[in-house]
Amino acid sequence: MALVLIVVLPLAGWLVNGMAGGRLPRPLVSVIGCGTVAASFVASAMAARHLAVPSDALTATLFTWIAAGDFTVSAGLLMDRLSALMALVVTGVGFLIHVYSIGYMADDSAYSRYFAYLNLFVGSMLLLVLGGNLLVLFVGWELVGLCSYLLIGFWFDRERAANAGRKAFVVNRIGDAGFLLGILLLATTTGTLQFDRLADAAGAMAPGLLTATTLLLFMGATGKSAQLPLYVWLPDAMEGPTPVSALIHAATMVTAGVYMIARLHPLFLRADFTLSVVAAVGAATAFFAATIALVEWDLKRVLAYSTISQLGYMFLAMGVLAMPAGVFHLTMHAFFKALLFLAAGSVMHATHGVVDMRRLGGLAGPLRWTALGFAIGALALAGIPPFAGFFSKDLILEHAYAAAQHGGSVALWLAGLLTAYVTAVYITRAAVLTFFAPAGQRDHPHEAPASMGGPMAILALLSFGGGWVGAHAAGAPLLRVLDRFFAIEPAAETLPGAPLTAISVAVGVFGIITGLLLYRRRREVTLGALGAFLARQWYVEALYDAAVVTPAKRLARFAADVVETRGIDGAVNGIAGLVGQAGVAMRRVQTGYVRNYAAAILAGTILILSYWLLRGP
Amino acid sequence: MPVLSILIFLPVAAAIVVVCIDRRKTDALYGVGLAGTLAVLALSAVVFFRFDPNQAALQFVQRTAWIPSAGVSYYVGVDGISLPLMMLTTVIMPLALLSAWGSIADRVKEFVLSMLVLETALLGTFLSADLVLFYVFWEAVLIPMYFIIGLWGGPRRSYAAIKFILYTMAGSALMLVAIITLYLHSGAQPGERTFDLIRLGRLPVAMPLQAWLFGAFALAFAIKVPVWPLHTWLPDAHVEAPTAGSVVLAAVLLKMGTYGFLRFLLPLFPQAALQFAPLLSVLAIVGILYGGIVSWAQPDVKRLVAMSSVSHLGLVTLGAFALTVPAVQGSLLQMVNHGISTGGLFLIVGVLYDRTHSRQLDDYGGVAALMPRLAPIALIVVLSSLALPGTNGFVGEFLILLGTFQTNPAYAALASSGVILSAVYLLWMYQRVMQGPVAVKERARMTDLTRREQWLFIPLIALIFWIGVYPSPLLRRSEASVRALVEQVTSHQSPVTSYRP
Amino acid sequence: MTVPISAYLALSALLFVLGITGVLLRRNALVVFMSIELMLNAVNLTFVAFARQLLAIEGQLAVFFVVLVAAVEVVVGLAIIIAIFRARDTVDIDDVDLLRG
Amino acid sequence: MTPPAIDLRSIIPELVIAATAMATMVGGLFLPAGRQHPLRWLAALGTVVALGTTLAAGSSSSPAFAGMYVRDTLTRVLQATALVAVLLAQWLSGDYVERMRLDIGEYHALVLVAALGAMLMAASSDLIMLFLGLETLSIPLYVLAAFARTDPRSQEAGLKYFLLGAFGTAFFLYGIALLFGATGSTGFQALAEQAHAPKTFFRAGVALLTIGLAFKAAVVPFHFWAPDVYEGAPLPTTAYMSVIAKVGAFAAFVRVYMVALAALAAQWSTALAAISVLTMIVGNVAALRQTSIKRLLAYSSIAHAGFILTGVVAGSPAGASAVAFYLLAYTFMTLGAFGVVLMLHRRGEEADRIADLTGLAWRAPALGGAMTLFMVSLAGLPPTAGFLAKFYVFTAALDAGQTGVAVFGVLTSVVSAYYYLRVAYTMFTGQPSEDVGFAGGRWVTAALVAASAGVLVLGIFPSRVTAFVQQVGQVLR
Repeated sequence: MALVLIVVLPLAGWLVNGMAGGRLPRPLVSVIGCGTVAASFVASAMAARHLAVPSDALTATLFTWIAAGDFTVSAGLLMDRLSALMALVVTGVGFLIHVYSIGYMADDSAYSRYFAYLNLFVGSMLLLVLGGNLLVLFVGWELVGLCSYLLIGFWFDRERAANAGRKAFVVNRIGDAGFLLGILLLATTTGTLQFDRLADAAGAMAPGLLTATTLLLFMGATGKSAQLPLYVWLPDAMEGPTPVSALIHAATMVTAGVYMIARLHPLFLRADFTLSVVAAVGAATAFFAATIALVEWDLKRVLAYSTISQLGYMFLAMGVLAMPAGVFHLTMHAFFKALLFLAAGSVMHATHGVVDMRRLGGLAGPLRWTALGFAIGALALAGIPPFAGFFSKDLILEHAYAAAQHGGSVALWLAGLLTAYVTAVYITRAAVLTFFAPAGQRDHPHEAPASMGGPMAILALLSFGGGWVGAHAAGAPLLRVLDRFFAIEPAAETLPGAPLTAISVAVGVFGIITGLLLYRRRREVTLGALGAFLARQWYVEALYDAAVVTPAKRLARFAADVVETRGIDGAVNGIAGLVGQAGVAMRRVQTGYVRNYAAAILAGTILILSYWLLRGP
Repeated sequence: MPVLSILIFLPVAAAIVVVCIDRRKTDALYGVGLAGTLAVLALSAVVFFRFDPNQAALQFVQRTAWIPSAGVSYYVGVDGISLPLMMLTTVIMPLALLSAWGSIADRVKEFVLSMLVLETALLGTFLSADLVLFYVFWEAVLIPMYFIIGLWGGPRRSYAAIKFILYTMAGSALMLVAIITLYLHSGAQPGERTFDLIRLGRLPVAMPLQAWLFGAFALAFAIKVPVWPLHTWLPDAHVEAPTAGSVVLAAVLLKMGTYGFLRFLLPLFPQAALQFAPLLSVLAIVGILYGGIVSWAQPDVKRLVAMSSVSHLGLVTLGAFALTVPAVQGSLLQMVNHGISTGGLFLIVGVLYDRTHSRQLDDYGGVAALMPRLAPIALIVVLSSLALPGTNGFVGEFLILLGTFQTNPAYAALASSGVILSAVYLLWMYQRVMQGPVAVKERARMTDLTRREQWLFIPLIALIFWIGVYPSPLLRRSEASVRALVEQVTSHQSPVTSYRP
Repeated sequence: MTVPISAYLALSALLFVLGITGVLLRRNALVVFMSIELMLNAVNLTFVAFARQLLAIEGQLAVFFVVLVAAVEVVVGLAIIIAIFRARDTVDIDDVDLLRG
Repeated sequence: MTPPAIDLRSIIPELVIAATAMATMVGGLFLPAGRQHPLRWLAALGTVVALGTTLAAGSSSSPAFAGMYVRDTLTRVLQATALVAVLLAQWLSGDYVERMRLDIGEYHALVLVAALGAMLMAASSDLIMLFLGLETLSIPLYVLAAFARTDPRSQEAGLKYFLLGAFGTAFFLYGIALLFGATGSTGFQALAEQAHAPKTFFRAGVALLTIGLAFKAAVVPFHFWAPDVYEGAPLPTTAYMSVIAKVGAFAAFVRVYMVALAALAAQWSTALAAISVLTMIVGNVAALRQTSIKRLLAYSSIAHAGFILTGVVAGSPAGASAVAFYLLAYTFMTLGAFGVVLMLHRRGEEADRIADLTGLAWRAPALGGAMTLFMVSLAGLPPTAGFLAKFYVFTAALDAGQTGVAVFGVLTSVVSAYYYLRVAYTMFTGQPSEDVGFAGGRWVTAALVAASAGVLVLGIFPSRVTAFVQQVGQVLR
């Protein structure tokens, strides 16, 4: 029952704020919004305490959801250590961001709607992570997509926001179509979608089918987690309120793809080809997105590309069998990227919405604490010890290296390393341009209120120490739990751990130095032709426009204007017209002259007479 | 008690009361009409709850001779296949009437009469188990609908109405020939012959003939659905029909076609059905994709929703001809779902049209800001239509795809791309109407939903979530009948010998 | 000398065709009507010829009725034609074409 | 040679009609022009009595009057249909005749005589009898067509009908003569016997006989007179002859082809099937673009002749029953439709343009409803008499293996829906013209109510009528 409560509490908040929020006083809306998530966090924590042994799992089956023929799927929940971790991250970070939002959204007229959506998101995300079978997960998966749509387009009167929301939904749908087919394939071949029966079912599947299934499922992940080739929606998603970017488009929802692979690891672990695809896509995305972040001027979009890039790391981890590392990085990334976004939000709050880094600068003074928070987040992102990102990223790179040793491609490791360098450069650039470069704007910016500062402080703390505590101190509690959960044979004994760590730290430091050198004085660093190329996102959007969007629109227009009206309907009307013309012709035959009629009678007579005379019995 | 007969003819009884009311008392006219349809709804709810889910055969059967000399009987009954459609009809009709109350103010008496007669014809269509009785009701639907479109419709109503009726009549004309042929094959002597659906279902018909008869029935149903490329009457009818007409047309009338697939086409001509299932499936898939693409390019909201019906019903058709239990169950459920969600979409368009008198997307924009109560309702209905999990649409769509996947993964894969398209055009529509800067010319007229209008949507939204979250009551009731149907059809996988009387 | 039945039949057929030709070619309503009378009388000849050959009374009986009916038709027909003549001063049937289409 | 037995009791209905016709005619001579009202009552009374005796009298399959006359179920059903038509026509047209200042006595007398002709055709079992019936039917109709003596259109209708009718009669007669020559008798019995091995004369005779009947039934290509005559004739005449001529002609079709020439069915069914298909196509297609309601209904009657012929083509007992049922249904729906038009006038003239109907349903909702019902029935849509009628004929045709005819039948029915529904639709839409007025009355109302009831009862509760009509088929066995 506790499991149900975890999911239902935020949904109750959604219902209350959604239905009656407009009539409630704002403080009450805030209390309902934050309180339900907090309660859910507490419930998750209490439930998680029951999971003493790695194989422990709490389940709750509510009712039979869909039953038709031999296929049955129930509305059931499942909490094991993986989902418990996710639930805690979702509710924990979620709670902080809810609190942050009280301050951030204080002036918005649609305050209650905002909190309703946010609560709906938390509830849906919890459904996603706690779903007891793939279909319930899919429900959550789609519902968070909906929330993403709603919150990106929260200020729907802005055309750009509405467009961005729609784009997010549609691009995600493309991935989801694959996901759905994967589910169908799985359901058809194994007859079950229950997570607790998946391991057995996976063993019985033919390798080809398994590869197909996992590839299709991964297609869903590329949509939701903004990987190549479906990443395009996430940068635009920055049209939404910044806390939303922090919660949904950095900390939680976009990691759903990673979670899904972790959740279905019994399947993916048996599908080597899929894993190599996952790793390759992850590495490629990581590098690709990082390079774009290098030239992006919009602070939030820098962070968005950074998120895409970091998600790429996580998929790389999944692909090279470093699933514990991947989930660990997921958790750490949730902390520091949320922090970065909240800091960016604080900047926007202070500057009344300016995000163009060309117009920012010199904020380190007035926004001291924000700058500090951003710096911590940036260092964590750059992978500088002892910040959180260091531990997780380093672990991934180690595994990538190890995979190369075991017959994998060394390119994965190199890409990861290169990305680490680029990451350090762009985040340094962002920090410098925003906080240290000569000021572009003088409007007495002021520090955010406590409701915003508090959550940032907590996240800063986590970004600072979370990695060390989770992976190192006191027997690395978090990482150990994950290691046991995935029960993957450790391949680390051959790893030259220390040298690798040294290299990756060096790369990070080198990147920061590069960033400082490049951007400390000058604002405009174009990077020449390469810069232009990157600024156009490697022409990916242009390619999509030219190859998919425009032709599709043309096709639609052609189908509607030519095929439909002139072709199909034209044929229908044409037939009707012909019959009508025949009617006109027959009127003309009816001349009105008796002698013509008599002639017709005679003609008929001759015909009938000849019939009777010629066709004798 | 002949419950089903009372159910079928109760609207006509209400219509007789309506005839006696002074035509100027519009509220009384609507009131009686609404009361009549609500009474039907209550009665159908009784049937729904007393329906035995474990029984595949017809229940609440009533059977008497009607025209003995021609072998025609009055034979009605309800099973798991007709039950959902009966419920759909009885739920939609009061809503349709309610939607008109306030927007149709002239010639109210005739309008209410048409709607009531229409309901009787629709219920009769879904509950008949005698082919002639079925055909009578089937054709009887056309006349009231013709007038609803033709008299209370838009500027091109005359064209749309005549196109609607001629197109659908053209399809069903050959069905009549096929029905009679089937009857003539059911026995050597007039006395032995029958129009009884159940008995005809056991009648083996030799192959070339069976294929022809299949074709005749299929044509009638395919036009009604409408299956691509026989759909062009639909956008015109929808665009021109008044809101209530569009709602009934989309929600219920189109289901007559898909219902016909399940009720008549499959059991009567199983071998031909197996043989032609690929053809119909391919047409269905073309419809899914084509309908989606064309919807996207529509500047007219109603035309957009109408074309989306082509797409959605393609999916229903695909499910019907997948011939697996989940697919057929899903198909049946999706008929209900489409009724709810597309009915809802048309109600929304109607609410907007009442205020702006425009159906052009260009005349809208930013409505959400002006009508904050309508916006979330519209969103929920849109989401239901694009089959978001948690709403009714998903359950049906998933079952159809699952069942189709079991027999032909390629079909399922193609059909699931319709999932993408529906998001494209529906969200496009939602954005153009609801979002963006306020572009409506006369802001003052964009008052939010009235209490009456809210009551249009409350039942629909309740159903959207109810079926989305807990579809068992529906699925359980249809399971036995669907299973029997699928088994009956698939048992003919091998050819059987021809029938000699 | 007996004239063979075929001669009567041929003659009556010839008369009948002549009548048809008259109906088709003449424009005066009266002449058209007389052509029809010619056809009727051709039929009468056939009847009589057959009656004579078959020694059956029905032939003569038929002729009797045909003559009767023809007389009635004359009455009706002339009345109509005269009415038209009064109204239009012509009995050319090609001028009678108000009704068509 | 014994004189033929004269059994007057078997022809009581005919006698009643004949007597009534003479009484009204004579009455018309003596009563002054403004006071001929009682004649309507007289005519109606006579018709009702005749109808009652027709239904009450039993059937007998043995011919009377030296084999010229037979009073079997077919006779009774078709005579009843004819009398129903007469009754409705009387009620419908009475007011019109008075309004247009036509001669009431004469009018009713002519109507009754024509009915007598149709009744005799239905009862004939001899070619001479058939010929007499045909002429008794036709000649009054010629007069009725030209009944509006001063109206040039009515004159033209009369002339065309008369000339072409007489022309057709000549062929018909020639056919009788040849058949007589081939069989040595004019009785149907002899025809039936010879039909097994038809000589050339016989075959030619059958062919020519067909012309006369086809002309009367107005089937293609012998239909050209119908639209012109229907349009030109006064409305009551048009209404009446559209029905009564059909009853007579199809009675003859059933008698001659289905009964007498049953042995030749394989041959004539092909020929009639072709005519039937052609007629359905031409009638329905030509009606599409008409602007005059009379003309539209004329083409409609042509089309229906094609549908009815489908039943004949079947050549089976079921086909004969179907023809009988169709004629009854056709009577109700066609007379009903004409009745509605009859109630209207445009500044004292006939309101015969479809456009004249514009918006009238809102001035008289019941009239609009009735017209819709008739149009729906004519289009063959359920739940009306027209649907069941088509259902029966197509069933019979399909049972006889005439699939093509049935397919053309249903498809052309769809075409017909276009123009029928356009008429109904016109009544419900637009602003009614100021020029168009109503001239209702109790008689017309009664007729319309009766016709509507007939259309609905035959469509919804047909079992008693069908049971009766089904016996018609026994004539064929």
